Amino acid sequence: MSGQQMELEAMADMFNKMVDQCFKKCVAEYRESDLSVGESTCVDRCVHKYWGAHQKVQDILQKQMQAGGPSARPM
Amino acid sequence: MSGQQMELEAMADMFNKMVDQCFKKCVAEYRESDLSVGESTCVDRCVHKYWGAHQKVQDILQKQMQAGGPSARPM
Amino acid sequence: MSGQQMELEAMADMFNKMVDQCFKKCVAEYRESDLSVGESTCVDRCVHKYWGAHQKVQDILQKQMQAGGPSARPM
Amino acid sequence: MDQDQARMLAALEEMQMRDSLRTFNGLVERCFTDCVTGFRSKSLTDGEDKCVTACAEKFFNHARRVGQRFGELSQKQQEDLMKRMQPK
Amino acid sequence: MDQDQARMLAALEEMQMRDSLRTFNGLVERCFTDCVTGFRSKSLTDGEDKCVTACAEKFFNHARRVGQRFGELSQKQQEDLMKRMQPK
Amino acid sequence: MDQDQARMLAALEEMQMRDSLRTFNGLVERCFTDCVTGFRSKSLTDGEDKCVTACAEKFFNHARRVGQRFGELSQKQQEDLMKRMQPK
Repeated sequence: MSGQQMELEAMADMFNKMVDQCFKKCVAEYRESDLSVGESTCVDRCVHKYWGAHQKVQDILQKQMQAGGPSARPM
Repeated sequence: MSGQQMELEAMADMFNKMVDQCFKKCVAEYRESDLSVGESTCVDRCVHKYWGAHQKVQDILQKQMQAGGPSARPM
Repeated sequence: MSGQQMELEAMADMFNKMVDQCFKKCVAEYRESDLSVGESTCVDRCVHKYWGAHQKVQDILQKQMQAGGPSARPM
Repeated sequence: MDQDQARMLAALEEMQMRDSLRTFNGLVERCFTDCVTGFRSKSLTDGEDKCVTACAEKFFNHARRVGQRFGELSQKQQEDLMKRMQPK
Repeated sequence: MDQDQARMLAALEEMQMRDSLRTFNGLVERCFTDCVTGFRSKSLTDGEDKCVTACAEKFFNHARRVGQRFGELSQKQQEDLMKRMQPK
Repeated sequence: MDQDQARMLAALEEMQMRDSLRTFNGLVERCFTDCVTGFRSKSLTDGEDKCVTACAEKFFNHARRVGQRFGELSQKQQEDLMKRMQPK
């Protein structure tokens, strides 16, 4: 249960960071409250790229762990 | 109880962000440890404006909820 | 117990901020995955300086408390 | 629905609530950062007021869109996982 | 004072403590960011030392002032709420 | 090992796990910020892919090094504390 809850917290944290990053990268001005066509497309791609970067870093982490590298956290 | 606790956590988070934002916007250099008259005035106004922005965004959120718009969080 | 746990959380938070700050200050580009000699030296010094700043601010906080100054948090 | 499931659901609801409040506070900070740059008065100027309003509404639209895309990617990941788990 | 109130107070104290530690860590980060920019030595230089000291003291003064204004606004909000709740 | 110690250890493990996930998410954000700047496609370009890979690997190496230095400083602090506590 606790492990599942942490996974959910991490997912929520990742979602929040994604929202923030893609807003910074794709939404430039606030003259209108609707996203323009260009901004909408940018946001969609940004979400995909962020997801892709997240997957890639997970893969790298797993490789490093399998190579027996010590944890990045102090013991 | 739990709802009240969350309200308090949110308020504390908002306070911390306000402290940080107003420090960035109003305090420019560290030659002295006291706030100058100009910095003090700026900080007072910054707190009022941050509070005002917070209220305004709450109003907007309530309007959007009443209009039946779906939640900003994925379900 | 709870006080000890909070100390650990604060220490973990401080560690994370240190990791982030020193990465920003010392690691400039990503052509290679290994830290260069210059980057490694910079990181070591950065950690020492961050630790030193942390100690110094703790000392200042204690002095302010002993001087009877009111808490920085609203009551 | 047994006690474990009930507890899990309550924890989930609590977390979504916390997350919503965090997103909200982050939005206020973001829009304040971008819209409010002068401090000659205590009240938001007309320009700042309009900017914060548009920023907030735009952020909600943005977060909703991100949520939809995120949901699609999560679902696809779940489906891919199921396929790999399926016996041949 | 019953058990519920005692638990609530303990939770409040715990949260204020956590919040103070968070504010403290944020302050260290802020002052480090602004004051420490060279890494030719392990120790803080005289200039950095003075800068961090002034930054920290100034931040405490600042946070205290923000706290006072924040308290005033919170109190006013509570009073306004009471007035609206009051029977005519 | 009694119940209190067991509970303390479990809390510690939970916190280290949470902290690792937080560090991980922070790393993804950092590398995304620095490496991904164009949105003409949904997939990472070759250049972005390489940049994110190098950034992540470099961050792990960096975090490991920070962890080692941090551990040394923590240990030294503990030893200094012991010496001061020691009876003369």
